[in-house]
Amino acid sequence: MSKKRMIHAINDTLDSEMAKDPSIVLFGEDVEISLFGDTRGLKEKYGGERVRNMPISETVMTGMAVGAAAVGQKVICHMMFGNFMYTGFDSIANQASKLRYMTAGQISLPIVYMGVFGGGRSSAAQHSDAMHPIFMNLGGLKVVLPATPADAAGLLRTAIHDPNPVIFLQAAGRGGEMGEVPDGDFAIELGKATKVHEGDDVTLVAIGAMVRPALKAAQLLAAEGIGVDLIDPRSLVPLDTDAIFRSVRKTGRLIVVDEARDMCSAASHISALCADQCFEALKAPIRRLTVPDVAIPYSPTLEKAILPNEGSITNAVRTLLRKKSLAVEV
Amino acid sequence: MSKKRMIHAINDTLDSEMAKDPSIVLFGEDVEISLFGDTRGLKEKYGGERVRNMPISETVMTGMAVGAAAVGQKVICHMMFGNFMYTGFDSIANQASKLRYMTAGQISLPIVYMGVFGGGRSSAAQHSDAMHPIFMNLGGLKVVLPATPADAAGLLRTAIHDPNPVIFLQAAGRGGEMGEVPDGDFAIELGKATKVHEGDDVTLVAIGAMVRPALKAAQLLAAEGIGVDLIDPRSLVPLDTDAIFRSVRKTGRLIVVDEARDMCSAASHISALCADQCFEALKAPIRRLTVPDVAIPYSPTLEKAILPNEGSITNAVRTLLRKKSLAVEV
Amino acid sequence: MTVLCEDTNFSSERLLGLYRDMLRIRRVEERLAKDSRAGNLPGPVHLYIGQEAVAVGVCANLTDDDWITSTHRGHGHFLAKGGAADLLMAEVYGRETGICRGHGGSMHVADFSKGIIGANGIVGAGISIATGAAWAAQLEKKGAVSIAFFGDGAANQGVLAEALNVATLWKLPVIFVCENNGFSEFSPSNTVTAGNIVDRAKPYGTAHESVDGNDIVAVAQTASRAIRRARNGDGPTLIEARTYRLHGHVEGEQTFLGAEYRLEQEVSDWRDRDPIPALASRMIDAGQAAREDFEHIEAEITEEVARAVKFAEDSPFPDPDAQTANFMFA
Amino acid sequence: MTVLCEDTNFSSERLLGLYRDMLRIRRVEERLAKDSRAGNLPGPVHLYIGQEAVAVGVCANLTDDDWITSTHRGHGHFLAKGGAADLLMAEVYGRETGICRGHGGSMHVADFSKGIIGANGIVGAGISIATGAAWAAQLEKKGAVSIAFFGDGAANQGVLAEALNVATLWKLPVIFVCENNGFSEFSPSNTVTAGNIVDRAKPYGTAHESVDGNDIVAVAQTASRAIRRARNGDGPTLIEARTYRLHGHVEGEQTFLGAEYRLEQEVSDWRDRDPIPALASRMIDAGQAAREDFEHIEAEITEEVARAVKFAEDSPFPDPDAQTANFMFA
Ligand SMILES: Cc1ncc(C[n+]2csc(CCOP(=O)(O)OP(=O)(O)O)c2C)c(N)n1
Ligand SMILES: Cc1ncc(C[n+]2csc(CCOP(=O)(O)OP(=O)(O)O)c2C)c(N)n1
Ligand SMILES: [Mg+2]
Ligand SMILES: [Mg+2]
Repeated sequence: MSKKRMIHAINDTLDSEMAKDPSIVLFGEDVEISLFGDTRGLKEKYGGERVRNMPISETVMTGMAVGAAAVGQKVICHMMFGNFMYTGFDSIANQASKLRYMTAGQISLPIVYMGVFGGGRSSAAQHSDAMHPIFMNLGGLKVVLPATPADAAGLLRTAIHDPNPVIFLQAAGRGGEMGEVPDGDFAIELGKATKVHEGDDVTLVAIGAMVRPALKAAQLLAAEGIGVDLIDPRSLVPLDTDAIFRSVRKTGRLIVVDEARDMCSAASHISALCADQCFEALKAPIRRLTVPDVAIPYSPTLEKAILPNEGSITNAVRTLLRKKSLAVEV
Repeated sequence: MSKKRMIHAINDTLDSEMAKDPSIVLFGEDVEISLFGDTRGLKEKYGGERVRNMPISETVMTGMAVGAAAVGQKVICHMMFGNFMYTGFDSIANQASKLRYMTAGQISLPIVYMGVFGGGRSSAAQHSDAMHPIFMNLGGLKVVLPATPADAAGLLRTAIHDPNPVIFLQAAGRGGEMGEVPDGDFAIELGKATKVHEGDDVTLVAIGAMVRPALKAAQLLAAEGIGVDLIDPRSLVPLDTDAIFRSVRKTGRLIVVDEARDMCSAASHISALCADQCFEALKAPIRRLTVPDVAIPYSPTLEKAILPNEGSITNAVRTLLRKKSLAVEV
Repeated sequence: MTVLCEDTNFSSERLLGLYRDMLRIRRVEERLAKDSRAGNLPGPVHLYIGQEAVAVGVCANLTDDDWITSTHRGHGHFLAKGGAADLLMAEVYGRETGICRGHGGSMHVADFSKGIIGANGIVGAGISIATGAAWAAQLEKKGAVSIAFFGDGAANQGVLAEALNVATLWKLPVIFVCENNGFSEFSPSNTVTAGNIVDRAKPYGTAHESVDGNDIVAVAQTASRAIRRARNGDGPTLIEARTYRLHGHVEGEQTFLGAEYRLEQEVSDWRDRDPIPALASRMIDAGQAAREDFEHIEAEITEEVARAVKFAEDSPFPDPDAQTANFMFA
Repeated sequence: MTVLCEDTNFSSERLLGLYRDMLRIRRVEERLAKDSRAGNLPGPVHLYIGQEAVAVGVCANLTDDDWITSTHRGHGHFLAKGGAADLLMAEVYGRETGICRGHGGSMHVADFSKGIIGANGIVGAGISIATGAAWAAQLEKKGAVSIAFFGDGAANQGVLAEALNVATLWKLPVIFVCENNGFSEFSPSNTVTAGNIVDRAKPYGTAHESVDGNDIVAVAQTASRAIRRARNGDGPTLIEARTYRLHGHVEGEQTFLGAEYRLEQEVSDWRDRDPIPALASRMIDAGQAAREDFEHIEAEITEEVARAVKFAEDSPFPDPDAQTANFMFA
């Protein structure tokens, strides 16, 4: 175990995997000097053919990842901010997500599209989207959102060797966060949730950057005698529905905390799954804590107000549990 | 009233609006000759400056729509197939959906991005996506999916004059379908659902091309004594939650039929809304009939099998109603 | 009596081989045209008839270790690169025995075992994919090259500019082969394409050549020079091959287009320049072949096509129960 | 004693005006640099310091009826086009009184009343938006033009090629102004940009000029020619202005970048060519102004900036309760 920032956990993982597997290549804008630090030092170690700065050309970039992966490389395509995945969207949406299926499995496509996502730092509308629901809906893409340095390392290691395209989204607010990371080459299977806090009264499913405030809320509520079962799915595709259903069947109550805009969010989908599969266990309405359906504003007062946080999470839990009668709210 | 195909209803609406309002302009690839027929004859009437063929350049095209609309035109940007909206995605996702909000409402952006969507005609993976959930999640975009020629005409008329960007998706399988269309300039407000079939046992919400098989299913089930309340929301943003909630509170049962892939679909979101807001009225799990999370296959046997249809809808209703005990299914 | 071509690479035998390869494409597609008219094909087909010299001339310089990406008009590239006629035919018929087991269809035929990354329904998409495959080839240092076939319409996608820039900077072994057939769907090139496409290489300092795309020997020689440069590490080339499609953009277009978009005279002028009879006459004139040689080839191809059709017709449609989601993830 | 410029458009008075406009940008941004260091700014800022002659030289030819689109480095364009310093300052401070009421921030400052469509966080996005605005200008026939400012890095976005093609074909009144400051983020231009950017106009037959971007008179003259052509209906121009940013890519980069990416010598050479003192010396040498003229301007600007800062500091942060979703739809 050693304590490191998430960004360093990612850097170390890229380094150790590239050292072992010469078919891993990495490219993106300024990956050599590295804006965030996650790819720093790799060019010096693995050379300019395997670690390459791209021109600002997201359209060709995402497609090059498809081409290189289709013919045998393991490709890490660093998109910097998740919003720039929109700029290079075609090859993710029309190619990467479909090529294996269209060709009846002739190929695998080991690509990791990396990017930073989410709000919280006044990066404003075009650098702050939480775009995981869009990628979930495309089919054929795995979607991974680590919440801790250890998960970032373990999930990224798996993602790199996964034979399918993986969208790997690191929360903007989490890169600098410290956490214990196991030493050595530890990997975490995709599709395995973790139970972050144990409790019997309500299930909280929190995604990515939302795990930390959800945990704080759970701890606070524990002191009030409210037991929160807090689940971090860690990957949304594949999704550990077993873990979620088990918890909801135990508690009978579900709140999903998701930094995405509300409409067709991961929170919507997890709610829908439980409204279908856990119906008879439900004691209360299923709630979503998400972001309103607007662009992310710049000013800290505005941004803070639209992102779920410890306060809004504890409130939502208290409100749900206070409901004596299940009167309809509109 | 006159009977026409949906594609002609669209063509007539474009024609009558362009005749009245000189600020309406229309562009896209081959809109002059018109692949589908929906823009045919408009160049001859309104001239080559207002109706313009674009080069195959979706990236600049979607952004040109933003620029022209931001400075005062009402822009109809014909994207041909919805999948090509992915090709020009950046300006829809990072610009059109955000520009008004980012500038604190300095401008309106009257754009209609039109395209054909969905499967059913062996157009294969890259011409058959149902991408409305992606646009719903972006925020700042209205999303409209007419199911009949009359709705296509009435909703398009409203969409053209809406001061916001609207994604107008016409189901691939529906363009050639006949229906009665009121004469004259009739408009349908966005966000108003229609009740397509009345019943007390189960609510079906069906979207776009799914309305027709859902109606057939409802009629069949009526003969068996099962009352289906069938709702076509017509627009997904804004969504007529009132109509949906009212129905679900009446029937206590909900199935959402959506041609989108399942994860983070409109079906997910509508399910989630009802699991939250109609909880105490629910008598049964909320079900989704959607498309599996794969690319749309070419071969008719494969494609038919993954799209919801009359048979799968009636089955789903029967199964839901047969459930005496609400035993958990996994 | 002079030989047709002084280049000693072009023996009679080789030229007859090229003839055969062109004729195979022609006869397969004529059959598909007939099938399309008869309503035997599940989806749309875009035929390559008239352009055969480009695919065959370029692919004559390639091995199975080289890569190609193709377009919506992709049967010709598939066959020229060594794809099997029966597997193609079965795919376009939507059968289980098709090269993509019916999942891809006409616009997605791919055979990775032959270096065929595949046809593509997204105009311009193959450009970035081929560029990525070229990066992989460069990393593998086995002298493989990658070819992007695309149309004059596709040249207006910004991805071409991005690819020329990065491929030139990185000296990637990729050849961009633009098949300028005078039309971008239904738009004459000069209405949507400014300047000469071949000149688009110049600002990047990319090697470029323009060639008569109906002269198979000229195409093969031009491609050979470009491929030699690429294999030697001297970087990419843009080739513009001027040619013509003798059929429409898509089979059956006459039934739904309101107007003619090309002159009969133009079509018949180009029919006079049909690359297949042109090669035969030139060989006969040069004494490099006799009429019987061509009759012999015709007979062989007729049989091959008949076998392919029978193979396809006798094959079952894919069984959806066995297939759905099979190829979603590796 | 010779006048600085024989062009009679450049009276002393006008030149002093240009000086003042450049100095305003400089002093506002120096203040923002200080604020950034002090941690007073909510989000990142990309400063224009050193490039002022480009924005001011181009905008000197424009009225409020003309349109500009800008970049992440957009304060200079905003101020040069007539945006108010206090509204800019308040926006970057995230205040309610900012030009976008705190919703946009540094990367999204826009003032439609002044023809400023806005800064943009997506590299290259302004190119298509300006092209669309030019289409609107052409339709309105009032002689308005549209300017897209963008960087050398942005020139590698395919959208530039798409825009050059369509703007040339349609003879749109748009001027593409590439500010080549030698860096694409942290990458020296020659490592990511093949050839000369100005040459990228040639294949389309687009007018093009290259200019010393630190010579305000040269910039103004070059822009004037291009704008005249555009107003006359003679179509677009690509201008490449060679310049340098004297600050980093983003303020504070030293604290998180692992390495230096440019030479001290290079920075100091360019500091010697600072466009602001350069204009002053030239005017003094030519006897067109006296030192006191500049001191006077300095004093005025100092006061204007102080007022702007006070305005911003005294303004409240936006009240989230009053704002959320306010600007989602018109
Ligand atoms: C991104 C995208 N935009 C539009 C289309 C529709 N489309 C299919 S083929 C075609 C014309 C292509 O022209 P060109 O590249 O010259 O190829 P050709 O058909 O002439 O072989 C168009 C517009 C598409 N398939 N993909
Ligand atoms: C689509 C997109 N890709 C990447 C970025 C990250 N980014 C911001 S500025 C920048 C460099 C831009 O270089 P240039 O266009 O030369 O402008 P300059 O910063 O030199 O003014 C990059 C890569 C972005 N904002 N948008
Ligand atoms: Mg063509
Ligand atoms: Mg630059």
